[in-house]
Amino acid sequence: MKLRMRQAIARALADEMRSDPTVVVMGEDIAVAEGPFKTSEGLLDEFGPLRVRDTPISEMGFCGAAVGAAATGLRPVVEIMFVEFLGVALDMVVTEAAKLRYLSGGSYTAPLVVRASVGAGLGFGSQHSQTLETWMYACPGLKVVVPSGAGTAYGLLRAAIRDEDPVVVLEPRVLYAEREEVVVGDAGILPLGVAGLVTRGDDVTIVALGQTVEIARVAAAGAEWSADIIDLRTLVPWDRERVCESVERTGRLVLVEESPYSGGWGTEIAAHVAGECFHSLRAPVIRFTCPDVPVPYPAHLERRYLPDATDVRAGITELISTGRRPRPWWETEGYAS
Amino acid sequence: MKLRMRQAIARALADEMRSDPTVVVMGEDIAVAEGPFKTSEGLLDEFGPLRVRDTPISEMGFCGAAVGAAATGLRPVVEIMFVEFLGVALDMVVTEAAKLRYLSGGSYTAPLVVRASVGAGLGFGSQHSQTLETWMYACPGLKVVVPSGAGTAYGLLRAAIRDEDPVVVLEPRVLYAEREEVVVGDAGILPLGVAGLVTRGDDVTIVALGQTVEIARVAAAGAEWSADIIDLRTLVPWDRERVCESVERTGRLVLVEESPYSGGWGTEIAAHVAGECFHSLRAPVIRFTCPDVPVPYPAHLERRYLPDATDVRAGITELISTGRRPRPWWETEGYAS
Amino acid sequence: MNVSQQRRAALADPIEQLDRMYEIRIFEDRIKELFGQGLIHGTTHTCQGQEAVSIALALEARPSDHVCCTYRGHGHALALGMTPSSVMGEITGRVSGAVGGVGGSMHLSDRSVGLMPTSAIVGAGIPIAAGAALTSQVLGRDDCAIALFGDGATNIGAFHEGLNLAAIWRLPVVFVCENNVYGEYSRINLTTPVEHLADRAASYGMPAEIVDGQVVGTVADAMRRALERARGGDGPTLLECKTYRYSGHSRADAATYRPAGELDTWLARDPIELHRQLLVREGTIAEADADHIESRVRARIEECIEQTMATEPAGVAAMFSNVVARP
Amino acid sequence: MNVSQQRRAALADPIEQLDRMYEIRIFEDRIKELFGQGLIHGTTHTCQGQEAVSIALALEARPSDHVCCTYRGHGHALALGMTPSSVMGEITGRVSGAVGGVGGSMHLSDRSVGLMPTSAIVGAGIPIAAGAALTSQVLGRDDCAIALFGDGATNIGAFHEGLNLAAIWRLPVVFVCENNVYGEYSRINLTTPVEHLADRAASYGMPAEIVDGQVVGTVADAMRRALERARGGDGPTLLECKTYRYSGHSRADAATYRPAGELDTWLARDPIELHRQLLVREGTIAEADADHIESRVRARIEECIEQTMATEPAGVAAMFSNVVARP
Ligand SMILES: Cc1ncc(C[n+]2csc(CCOP(=O)(O)OP(=O)(O)O)c2C)c(N)n1
Ligand SMILES: Cc1ncc(C[n+]2csc(CCOP(=O)(O)OP(=O)(O)O)c2C)c(N)n1
Ligand SMILES: [Mg+2]
Ligand SMILES: [Mg+2]
Repeated sequence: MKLRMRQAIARALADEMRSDPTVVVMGEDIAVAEGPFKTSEGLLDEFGPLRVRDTPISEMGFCGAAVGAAATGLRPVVEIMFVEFLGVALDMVVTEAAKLRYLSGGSYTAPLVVRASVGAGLGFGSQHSQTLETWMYACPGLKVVVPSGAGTAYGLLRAAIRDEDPVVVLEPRVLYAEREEVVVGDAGILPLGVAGLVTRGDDVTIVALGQTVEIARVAAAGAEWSADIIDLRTLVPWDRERVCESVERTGRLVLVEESPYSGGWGTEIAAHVAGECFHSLRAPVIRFTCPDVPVPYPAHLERRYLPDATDVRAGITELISTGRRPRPWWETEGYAS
Repeated sequence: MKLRMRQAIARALADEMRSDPTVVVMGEDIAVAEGPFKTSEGLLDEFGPLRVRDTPISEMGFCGAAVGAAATGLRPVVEIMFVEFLGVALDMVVTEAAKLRYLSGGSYTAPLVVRASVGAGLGFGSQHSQTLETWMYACPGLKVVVPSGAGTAYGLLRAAIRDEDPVVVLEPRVLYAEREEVVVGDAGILPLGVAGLVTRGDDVTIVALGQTVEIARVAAAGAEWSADIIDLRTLVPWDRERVCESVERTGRLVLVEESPYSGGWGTEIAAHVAGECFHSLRAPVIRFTCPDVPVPYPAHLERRYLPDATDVRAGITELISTGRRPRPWWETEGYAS
Repeated sequence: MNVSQQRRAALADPIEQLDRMYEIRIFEDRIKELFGQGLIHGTTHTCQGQEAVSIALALEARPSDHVCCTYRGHGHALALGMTPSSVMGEITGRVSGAVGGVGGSMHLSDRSVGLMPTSAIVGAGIPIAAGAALTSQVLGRDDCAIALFGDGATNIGAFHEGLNLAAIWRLPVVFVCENNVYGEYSRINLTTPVEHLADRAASYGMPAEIVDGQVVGTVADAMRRALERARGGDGPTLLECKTYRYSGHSRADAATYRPAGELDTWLARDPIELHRQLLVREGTIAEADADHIESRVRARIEECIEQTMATEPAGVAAMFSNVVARP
Repeated sequence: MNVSQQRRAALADPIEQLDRMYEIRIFEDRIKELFGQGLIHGTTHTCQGQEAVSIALALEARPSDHVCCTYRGHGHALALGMTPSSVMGEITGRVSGAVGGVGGSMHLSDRSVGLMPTSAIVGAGIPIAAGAALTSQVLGRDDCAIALFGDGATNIGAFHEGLNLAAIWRLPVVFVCENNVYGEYSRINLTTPVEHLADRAASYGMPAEIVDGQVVGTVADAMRRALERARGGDGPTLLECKTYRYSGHSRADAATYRPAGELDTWLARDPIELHRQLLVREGTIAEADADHIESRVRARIEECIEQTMATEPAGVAAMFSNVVARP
């Protein structure tokens, strides 16, 4: 059926809550108000206040509660309205949940899901528009997934809830209202750690995530080159087999990221490929990212801030024809960053 | 003069406090007790309780206070005993301090320093032994430096305190007691963003940071190859010129990191070099890292967890002779990770 | 004195106070409309109904005091002295904006009147204000810091840590909680097990007052007492101003969750009406003057909107400015 | 019943209680010595002087209740039923350790008696315990959760958020603050502006008690009342147990910061002595029996040390186990 991403999320939560009475959801205004982004529509009515809970403004408190609940028999799904708010609760995710299994010899586990909205494009400004994937990087024990639309949002969230370990789901906020065909039911569940192949091609491997998958698609449509476009879906652990297999075929790796150039999520993929697939690489690895600045507020600057399909297409054409890495727009236009 | 790293840090704090009355230091047990790691020895006696402050156990509280103080005329240096504790205060560093200049059109700034001890090797266990550099990654506005001994600890800390923007100083805990010759006084100040060249060689560029600089040095000593060993010193923004210049000469890049393989700090350097210096690279980029597991507690396992000089030497020899990336020990020994 | 400082000084005149209350009310109403009409991008949080606290704040704080506000900061900004055009310029991403147009509605700042960068993170301003007070204590200045935050913010860790730190260090700071009954869509009683948030000061051995947030004079008196205590070296105070948010939480919120009649009860004690009646009763102004003031302000805001919409948007260069100090 | 559960059940016997108090005391003394002699790597935090709280906890909590403790957890672990060998095995990184030797002194856990993984992050266990209580509330179980934490932990945000959440949701949880006067090297009065931490419960409309933490029976009675309240659906309680930490904060700390005589004052009310005297006065045991118990325990601990030191260290495989579920 056709669903908006926010509806697909609500549906995934409902389907898991129906099949598993230990699944509970909590967060700020997710119950009575059905979520600031309407991602929990209908849940309170169907499952009641015991399992669908509005919390005080206490991210550390309810993320901590989720850890304790997960360790003792529930499968909590907490909503962090904007990923930045993990800045007041990160300890519970990275230092407690991710290490609970390890620090109990496996006798306790933390099957919890932290959902957080991420990204720019809606004019929320510097403190409400980042993606911050790297806060969850380098943290053995933790998984991170990023949907690219309603279908992956549904399938990955259901898999995340069923996972025996903590999973962070980073939901691109701009996609909540986007509609697409979704396979609901168990058939729609998508395995964690497995990337999706969006298009198949020969000249370049484009790895994208979340909101940038569409950018990659548009960039490749009708280009004079053809690309494997890989929707990474799971960032930790990412699908190394799929990406390496593709790069070995195409000889070129391009990343399209909604994160700053310095330290963005794509560095992990680029670094691994530069080591693992070095002998297959025919050209430098390029990353199309945002500039190294805080996210600006106005619509026209936000648009400039985000990676642009035209830039991506032109850059890849240049890469293939010259074998040289195209300079990012802020360098060619002379904006120090 | 010869100083232990902890003494060099105390000396750097004292020298800055002498030359600038707006410098204040605060943290848990840093005043009367002179710091859990004795990094503020003598400060309370010399500068008094107004400028040298013990705080309650409230990282969010005193990191926030540091932001407000920095914005209004002080240059606070806060101590985070173990970097993990930033997990309860990260918001103040990444979301407030790093964006204060941007969000005030430059009329307010946050010249504050956050010192945090990092790393494994002393048996503090999984929640007190990580390095967590990537929490500070992808954050325009924030700088991150990591000393590799008493000399760099002194020189970088003084520069960090003088910097007009927030700087996080990650101090490898195992080095606090290590002694080395230190140039004190203004001559000892080391510029941020400039890496140090430890040894000069032709076959490979080894980039190390903090506690791994010594590992690199030992690995290279008497090896059948010669290396440029670069002590990165500043992780954000790192010295791209120096590293790229070297790789263009040697054609090989090796990173020695105290962080997990997946998402460790070296991915940023490897990714940039794979794009920027691709045509100079003669061999795959290799990263000698820790395995993807939480830091284990016992001494013998901590030793195994950390990158090992013998592995590094053997790995580089293999890389140079075969042109192939050596497998990490946990793969060859069959430990899934 | 720059324009902001002049506007601040002018507040001493009761007529100017009423003018400024209308300014805030009409400004917020129009901003909300403009967003509603899709003429402004992004989100905004308006403060209709809470004008008395903003005016009292501006009356009692000195321009050299440090004020930490939130994403719901238009009213505080205007009261402290910022011009409607710099605030609206920021909300609309224009070069005329207070921070150059890259911040938006949630990020205002004007150092000349002590408005520190407003934060979009609930509670963040509380320890930050404590830190601004620390500067005064360390450097021996008599500036104070003032943090304004909402009822919902009293449930976040930063509130606890910030108040505790300020108390143990006896910092010259005043914590002003604008209890407007709701945190986003949640009524305070659903998230907070105590009726009076001022009671929480006891956990820090801190003096506190429950204040009628609808009356400028009452709020101002409480702030004066608290600021005197702070400047006198007697440490921080928590003020709970009971007030109400007429509008929804943000542009997206129609506030359908409010019990019937609640809004009307509060409208019956509208802070602007109360202040206007007082000035008339006192004979400071005549009814006619008051009407005149209101229409004068309305015209001013319309003009401001026109000018702002005609002002050029922030350029790409602004996006790359003020990230770090340029060598 | 496994060994831990048997040890837990055995506590019903007063003689066993005294035995276990000596066990904790002697275990901690010896651990400290072993670290001092460099025979153990890393750090440790011992709890000599706080034994009464641990024993009362084990007496009143059910094995099915969920207990969240801290890095200062050896005493709680032993009282709840864990064997000295599993605790010492963990502290020394042996295969016999409670979590396989990869956790160390700060990370103990035994699900069979309800000890959740102890946390090395101050305050973390407080909201985690609230979450464990949430499980009971949602699934309709009558298990309770109990969080133990120190005086210093009451200044961190997680304390505020955890207690507020538990109160507004009326969760079946008991918050036990062991006020041992110091947080690391700082005396509580230097970091906390209120004398009685129990007073902080008022911020959450939560009942609280100040408890003499030196007397097993007194602590047990308070815990029983709190647990009954929790199981009865009346929500959380905060208990402040006034006690004292004889040793320094950690192996590194000689505790030179303590005012002269303070330690002696507390030693005069040593919880083990008080319990021993009570049992003798009641005629439950004779002085001689008590002495015998003490030496019996001493021998047991020495044997435990010998065996532990002879046990093989955790292998490399342990480092790669339990990171995530294996498919
Ligand atoms: C740490 C954090 N959590 C959640 C939010 C989302 N949020 C923004 S405003 C708000 C409500 C705050 O309510 P209150 O403190 O009463 O202030 P008011 O909006 O009523 O002025 C929330 C939950 C946030 N900005 N920061
Ligand atoms: C968030 C955090 N901050 C600081 C520390 C370092 N630390 C460990 S124990 C401790 C003192 C805690 O004191 P208290 O709560 O009284 O417990 P006690 O050690 O006395 O049992 C501190 C500051 C920590 N582990 N976690
Ligand atoms: Mg409110
Ligand atoms: Mg204590």
